[in-house]
Amino acid sequence: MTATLTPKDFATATPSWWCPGCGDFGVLSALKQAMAELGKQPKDVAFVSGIGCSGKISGYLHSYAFHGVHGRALPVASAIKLANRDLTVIAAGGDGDGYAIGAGHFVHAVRRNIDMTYIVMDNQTYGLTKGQSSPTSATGYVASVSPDGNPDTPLNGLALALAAGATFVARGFSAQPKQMVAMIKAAVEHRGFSIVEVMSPCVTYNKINTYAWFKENVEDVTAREDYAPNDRAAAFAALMREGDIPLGIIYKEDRPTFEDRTGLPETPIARLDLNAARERFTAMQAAYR
Amino acid sequence: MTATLTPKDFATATPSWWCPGCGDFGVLSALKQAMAELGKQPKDVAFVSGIGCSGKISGYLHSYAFHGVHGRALPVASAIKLANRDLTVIAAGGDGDGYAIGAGHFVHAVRRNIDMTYIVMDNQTYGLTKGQSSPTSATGYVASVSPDGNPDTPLNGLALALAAGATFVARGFSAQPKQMVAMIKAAVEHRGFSIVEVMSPCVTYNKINTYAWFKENVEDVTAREDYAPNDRAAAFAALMREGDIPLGIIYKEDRPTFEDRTGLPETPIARLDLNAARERFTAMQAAYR
Amino acid sequence: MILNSVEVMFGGQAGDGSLTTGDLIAGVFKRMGLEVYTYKDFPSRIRGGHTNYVIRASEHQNYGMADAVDALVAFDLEAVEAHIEEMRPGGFVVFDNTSETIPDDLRRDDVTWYEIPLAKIAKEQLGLELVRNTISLGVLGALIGMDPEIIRNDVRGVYQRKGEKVVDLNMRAIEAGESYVLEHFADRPSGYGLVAGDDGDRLIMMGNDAIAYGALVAGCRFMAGYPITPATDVLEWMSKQLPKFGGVVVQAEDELAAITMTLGAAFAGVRAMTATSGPGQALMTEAIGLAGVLEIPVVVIECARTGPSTGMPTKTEQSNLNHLIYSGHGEIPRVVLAPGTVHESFEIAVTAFNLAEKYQVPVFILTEQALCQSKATLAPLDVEAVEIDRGKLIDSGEVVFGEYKRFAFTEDGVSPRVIPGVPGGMHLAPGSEHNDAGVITENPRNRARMMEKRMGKLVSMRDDLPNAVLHGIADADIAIVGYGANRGPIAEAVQRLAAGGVLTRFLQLRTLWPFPEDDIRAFVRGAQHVFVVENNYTGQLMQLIRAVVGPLDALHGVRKYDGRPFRPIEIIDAVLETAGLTLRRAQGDIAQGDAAAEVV
Amino acid sequence: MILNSVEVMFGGQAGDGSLTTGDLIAGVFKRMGLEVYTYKDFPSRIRGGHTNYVIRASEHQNYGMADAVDALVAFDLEAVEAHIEEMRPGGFVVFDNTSETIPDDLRRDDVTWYEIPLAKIAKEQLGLELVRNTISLGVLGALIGMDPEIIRNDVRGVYQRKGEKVVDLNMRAIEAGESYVLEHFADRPSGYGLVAGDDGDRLIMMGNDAIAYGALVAGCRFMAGYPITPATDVLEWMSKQLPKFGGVVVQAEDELAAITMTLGAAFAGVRAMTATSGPGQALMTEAIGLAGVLEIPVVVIECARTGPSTGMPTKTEQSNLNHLIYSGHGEIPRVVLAPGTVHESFEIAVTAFNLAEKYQVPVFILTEQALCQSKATLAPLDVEAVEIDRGKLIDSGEVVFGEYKRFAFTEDGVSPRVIPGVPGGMHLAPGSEHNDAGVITENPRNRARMMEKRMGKLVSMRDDLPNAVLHGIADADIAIVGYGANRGPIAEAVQRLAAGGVLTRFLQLRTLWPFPEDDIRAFVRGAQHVFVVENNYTGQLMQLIRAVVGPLDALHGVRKYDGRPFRPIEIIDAVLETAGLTLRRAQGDIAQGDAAAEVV
Ligand SMILES: Cc1ncc(C[n+]2csc(CCOP(=O)(O)OP(=O)(O)O)c2C)c(N)n1
Ligand SMILES: Cc1ncc(C[n+]2csc(CCOP(=O)(O)OP(=O)(O)O)c2C)c(N)n1
Ligand code: SF4
Ligand code: SF4
Ligand SMILES: [Mg+2]
Ligand SMILES: [Mg+2]
Repeated sequence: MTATLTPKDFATATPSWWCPGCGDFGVLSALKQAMAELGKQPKDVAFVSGIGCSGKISGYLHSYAFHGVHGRALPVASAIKLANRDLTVIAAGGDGDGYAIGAGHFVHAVRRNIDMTYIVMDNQTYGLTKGQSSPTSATGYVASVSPDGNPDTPLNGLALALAAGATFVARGFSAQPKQMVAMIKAAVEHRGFSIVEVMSPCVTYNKINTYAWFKENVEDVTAREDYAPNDRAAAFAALMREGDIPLGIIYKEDRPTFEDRTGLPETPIARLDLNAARERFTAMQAAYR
Repeated sequence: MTATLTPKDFATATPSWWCPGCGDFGVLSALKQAMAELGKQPKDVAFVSGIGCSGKISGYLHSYAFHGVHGRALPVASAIKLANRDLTVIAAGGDGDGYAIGAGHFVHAVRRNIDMTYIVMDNQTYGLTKGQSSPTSATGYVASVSPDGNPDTPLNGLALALAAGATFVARGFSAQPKQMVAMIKAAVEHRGFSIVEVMSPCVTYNKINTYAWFKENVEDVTAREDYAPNDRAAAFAALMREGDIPLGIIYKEDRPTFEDRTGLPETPIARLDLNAARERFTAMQAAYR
Repeated sequence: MILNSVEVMFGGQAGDGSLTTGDLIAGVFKRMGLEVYTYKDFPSRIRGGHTNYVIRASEHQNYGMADAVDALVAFDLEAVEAHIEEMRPGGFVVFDNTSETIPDDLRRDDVTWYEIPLAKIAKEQLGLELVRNTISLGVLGALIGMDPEIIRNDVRGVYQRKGEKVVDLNMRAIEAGESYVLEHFADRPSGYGLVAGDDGDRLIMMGNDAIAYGALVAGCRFMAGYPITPATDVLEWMSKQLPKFGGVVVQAEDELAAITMTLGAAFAGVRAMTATSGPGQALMTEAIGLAGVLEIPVVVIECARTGPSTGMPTKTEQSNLNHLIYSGHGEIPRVVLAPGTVHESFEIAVTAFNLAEKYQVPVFILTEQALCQSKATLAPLDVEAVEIDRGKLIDSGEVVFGEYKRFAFTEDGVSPRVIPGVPGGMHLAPGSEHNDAGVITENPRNRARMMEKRMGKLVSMRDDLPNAVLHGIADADIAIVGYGANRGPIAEAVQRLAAGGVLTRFLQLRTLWPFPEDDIRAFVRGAQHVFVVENNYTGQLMQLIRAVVGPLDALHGVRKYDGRPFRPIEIIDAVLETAGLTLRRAQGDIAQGDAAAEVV
Repeated sequence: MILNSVEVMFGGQAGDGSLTTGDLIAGVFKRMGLEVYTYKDFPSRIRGGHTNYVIRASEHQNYGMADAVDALVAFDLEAVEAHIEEMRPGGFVVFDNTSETIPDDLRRDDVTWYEIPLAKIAKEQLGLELVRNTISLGVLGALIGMDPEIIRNDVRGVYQRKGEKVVDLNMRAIEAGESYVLEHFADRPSGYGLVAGDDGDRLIMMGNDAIAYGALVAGCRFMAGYPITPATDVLEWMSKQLPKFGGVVVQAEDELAAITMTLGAAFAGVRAMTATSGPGQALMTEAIGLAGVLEIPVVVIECARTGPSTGMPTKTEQSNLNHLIYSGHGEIPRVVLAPGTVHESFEIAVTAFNLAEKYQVPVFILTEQALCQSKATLAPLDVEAVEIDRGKLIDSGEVVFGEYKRFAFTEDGVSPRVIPGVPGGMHLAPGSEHNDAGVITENPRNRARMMEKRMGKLVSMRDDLPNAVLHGIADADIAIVGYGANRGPIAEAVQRLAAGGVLTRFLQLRTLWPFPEDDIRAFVRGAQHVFVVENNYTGQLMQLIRAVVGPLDALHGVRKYDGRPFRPIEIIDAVLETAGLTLRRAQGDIAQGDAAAEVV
């Protein structure tokens, strides 16, 4: 266990179910790389995913993996962290899973600020159900359920996170592994709820937001030397600016976590001796006499 | 029907179930006043509310009122508008109803931008269930379910709306009726989804955010002459600024509605003759021959 | 006069303090050595609206209301209008006539009327209208003979933290009430009396508190919940206690989060639960299926209220048994347990956690407003006797990766369960169908086998399920089946029917799923009449019984769906009428409410 | 050789175009005058993973698969491995041996093997590997005698919009396939033949399309939905069509929104529906209760798949009948209808909307993957015969405010229903219990009466519910009950058992709730054996039947829960085995799959 880890240590025997060229491959390998570089042990990693092509990722990371129901990865992951704070807890899922059916949990997981990481694999479509519009699809995006074009305004998940009080907000692109690895590492090391949105092209259904298109449109904000990722309003402005898609660590702040504010003991709850304190229990009955 | 209307025309015979002094009384009378001044006919108003003390408001406005399940006022109201675009559709509910269980629908109703109005009656607590913390309760707020103080960071619903692409965002205070009436009128007249958040004190459970407290902390942004409600980033900054609670129309923008983008016909769907187009139906079978 | 058996109803407007006074009365009765049961009937609003609080005292615990109200303390006319018909002939009414008077048509002449300007006295003599509650306490005490010392001690206990002035004010209020009775009604005895006995070593507890306490003792250290009447008590109780024992409570954003958080915590190895009521339970449906297929032990408390939809949120009903048993797409093993008393609420909470972990299934505890928000006196709860059985849990040491299979096929269908952190146990837990190692597969043979493995647990668990309790005479011709809050009124009806010469037997189900088919078959055998008593419209329990014994003519449904619990007489009458029987002793004698009450 | 009866299975990897080719084959069979049924078995992924498409052609419509596969077109070894056992002795396999070879243990010698380097030919002769599908079409055509002209016309039809080059390429592909057979297998006949007949005036349609089309014709003008397999087809179909008829479709953020939007639109007076599958249905539970108490007519389509939880999302099952009937807290009147054929899918969609509005209740249409995603040939659908009955809807004129009561107590429990915009009809529609005017009240008498009013509708609607269909011999000793996709295989089993000398009767239920108790009682009467055929583990339909007729020894469950639909022989065998019978004619003769097939 002391030997230094490599991405291989996080590989599973299960062959992936993704289409050749799917952006999700990039996310997976960056994640393995980051875990290895952080020296995490598979046994200490709890990895929770949603439902979707992206959601299948939990089957490909050697860890304690939980592939739950659509849109609920965050509550599951949040509770795992509270139940055993010694674990490194990561949740991952698609733009539909996280921003459509999961939008409510997303907002609340953000403001709860539990020490965990959430990776949104954004392909701007519902891949697994064959390419309908998702909350991040462009207005006018033509899909089976929006033959006349998606009538809605795309949702900016990271801006939403900022509004909900996020303490770590970053965006990557699955064709830029180095940056992704660095970002995921920073996110995991961040004390609190960290969100990393990764632009992860769906090569089968999304013919608009392709790798080529992204290469055209992404811009690394951290490159701009005038950019300081500690101003919420500025970060919001950067995210809202029409046109290019900012990449990098867009906002970061230190704030007490849910664990801090509830005074959660250092001993993981999962390690408590349930038979202790019997006499204290009995004593409690006095209140009912 | 041509006679000018008064708030009385929107009164119901049902006595209110609110506690004496509840902020919700102010919201109700402002709403009646606004409807009357706008010359709406009760028969043409669909009023949908959530569950909570606030949710009871639908029983007190003479109209076609729908008192549904907790957290779903917006989808119900959105569909009513699409089903009959001739109606004036208003949804109302509490901070728990709208920002906790209803948070996902809130975000999506905002980005869908259907022509309707949503009034959030914010008392920073769950009134009807006897005063637990709500998404807008201050961190540290002591309540039955958070005896050691609310560990979460309060949610800024209006900032969330801005991030989700809101086209009309305003905030009022139930002790300032004039401004509320003006705001509700502007909201209803806005073409698109308009949200009006009203600070509506719970005199029974919330001993922190009282009328007195609000009088201390609210500030009318529209008063500042340097404030222009057409800059999303500036509006976000104003809402996020620590300290005072901005009141007034904080942001406004004209953008095509869901109805525009889907080319929804002028004839309300509810008025269609279902027996028309029989031969067109038969012709469709050719595609299956 | 009637000794040691009285049902007091406190009636007024919500939020006027009658609940506090009701609790005080209950406490005094207990300290006088009597058995107490309380029932709250309040509206779904915070202030105003008719509310009433029933406190029943008797020599034996009946776990339910009597046939009728003996003493109505009415703070307004609405209370009289709403409940005058529920009064027992010979009972009495204390009425605050400060601002209202009793119209003749309501003035029943078979009850004694004590009209007292409570509010007036409170304002004029004591300077605070609110204390009329305490005055009424003095009045009631004087009328039925509640121990003046005990009253004063308890009142002091309640108001102490508010300072001596408040305590003193309330002392004078009691005084005022007592003396008013002496001065004005010396010649008008109430006909009821209490003989102070020994309180002994007893508790008085609410059903919800007993469940929460049981959960804590059973090792529950995580709870996620979303407030909803009548389940919020559990969330509140746990919020206060869990942190003291190293655990945590999360107030979730909704029930979808509450149940999935509960799954997450349980997956990580913590005994976890959530508590909700109908509407919230409906939202948890999908996740319960996930718990079933992932074989995660979770305990879900259902505090049932009146549906459908928002219905009558503060009223009682037994209308979601079907939901707990049948909801969800696909089939999973699940357990539904229903306590019938406060004591059983504690025991079943403990059992629920053991069953959940031993068989790795979701376990529902089904209770209802008339039980979970009702208080009752009971013997102390035996914490030492509680045993925690975590089943095939592997939370330490290590397992061999590759050999270890989380969903291994076994004799009893239960697979060894590792938790995150255990070396070698890494695996995928997928809501999709999977093989023994957790790998997703759609292979038909594996699928069939996995279904058999999971569902087989319903059979292997049989011997560990709470048994059904037989009340009454085992071989009586008349049989009654019921569960939950109806345990009280049915058992009382059985007792009183016997006293009246009609023998019956009553099977109180405590495990509702897997359905105790054998018990039902055996119990029904040879019965001339089988009455299925339940608080719903469609007869959900009846339907389950019919599937086991067939649609026998002997099966009769006794149902109530107006949001109110049964009173024993309703069951007695249903039995007698259907069976075409009359009581050997006249109804009046035994309609007394407490079978054990002596009639002097 | 076997004429006009063949079951072709196309097996390869998901996303390799075999679905298109399968559809083409189905079309050609139809145009040759044969009856067609198709079944898709694909994995829950987009590209890769074994998938197969079954196309069955016969002279009579069987609405299901045969006992075995006659012709397996295998694009890879995995397809052979997975299905070789399902092959009928005497059948044949077309195998692409470009890169793989058949191991001996798989090489059954009772089937004919045609090994062809399809991919190689495609790449080398035509320069595009993908066209191996079309080549295989030519191969299959030549082997079983599909009309070359029809093949070419249909292929042209499909590829036309892609331009002449593509069309031409595919023409040459067909050519290549045909000539390969001529050159290499002239001496090896497949043993199957088709005689081109008259297509006549028929359609070929998928179950989901028939439901969507029925809904449109029935006047549905609003749909809200959230994508989920296998229900997405309905959402997609409506998205294309509704806007053309003045309606609108909303892709909701989740199912909670989809169902509450549907309620909103219906409240406003529009015929509205949503469609989902198990997981989404679970999330709709709470809102269905609201529809019940508010008496709002909504139609909810359930396209069932394999549970629990994510289960096997693309496979079939009948495991959420219980959920549709029993889920939710509190009790509401609801209707569950289940079509058994594509034609019935259309009819029942129409009926559902009429029932929903006439009785102001939620109506579920229960279908399942093996029916809703299967195509079948059928006679044209009679649109003119469709009648729209909106019941007591008041959508024009005006009502007198104060007199009009939205929830008025009536004979049949149905109250006149105004929609927003109608003068005088203003009222509150609350999910809380209310009086006839919609005012919230917790009065016990009103409550009981309201429950009786709402639930009473289940009785008043009886005569309007789709009847159960009797198949087979009315007075046969052996009875079979089933519904949905099992209608096909059961009816075929009945036919073939008769041909074999064993008489049976089959009751196909189309209304599952309110449960047709009388029909069941009458049907079961006098039967020696009653087989209840269903695709689930616990026997949900069986449980319902037991509650009506009791747990008779004569009741036998025939169940399958591996995600795959029944094949007729499974039912035939179950019947014969349990009844201890054998067929007068040897099994082989009639196991032929199409009772009407001639055996030359
Ligand atoms: C409750 C529920 N509703 C719907 C579905 C069907 N479904 C599966 S994945 C998915 C969305 C996938 O989109 P996304 O989350 O963006 O993941 P992607 O496939 O694009 O990676 C949907 C709607 C489901 N499984 N459960
Ligand atoms: C699904 C569901 N969960 C919980 C409840 C219980 N409940 C009723 S109102 C309410 C919250 C009320 O808070 P808010 O929306 O802020 O309204 P307020 O009473 O403060 O005006 C809750 C949790 C419910 N009715 N339905
Ligand atoms: S469909 Fe799109 S998202 Fe899904 S695996 Fe294929 S490429 Fe990836
Ligand atoms: S509890 Fe609070 S919110 Fe509810 S009615 Fe009373 S004052 Fe208003
Ligand atoms: Mg996506
Ligand atoms: Mg509130």
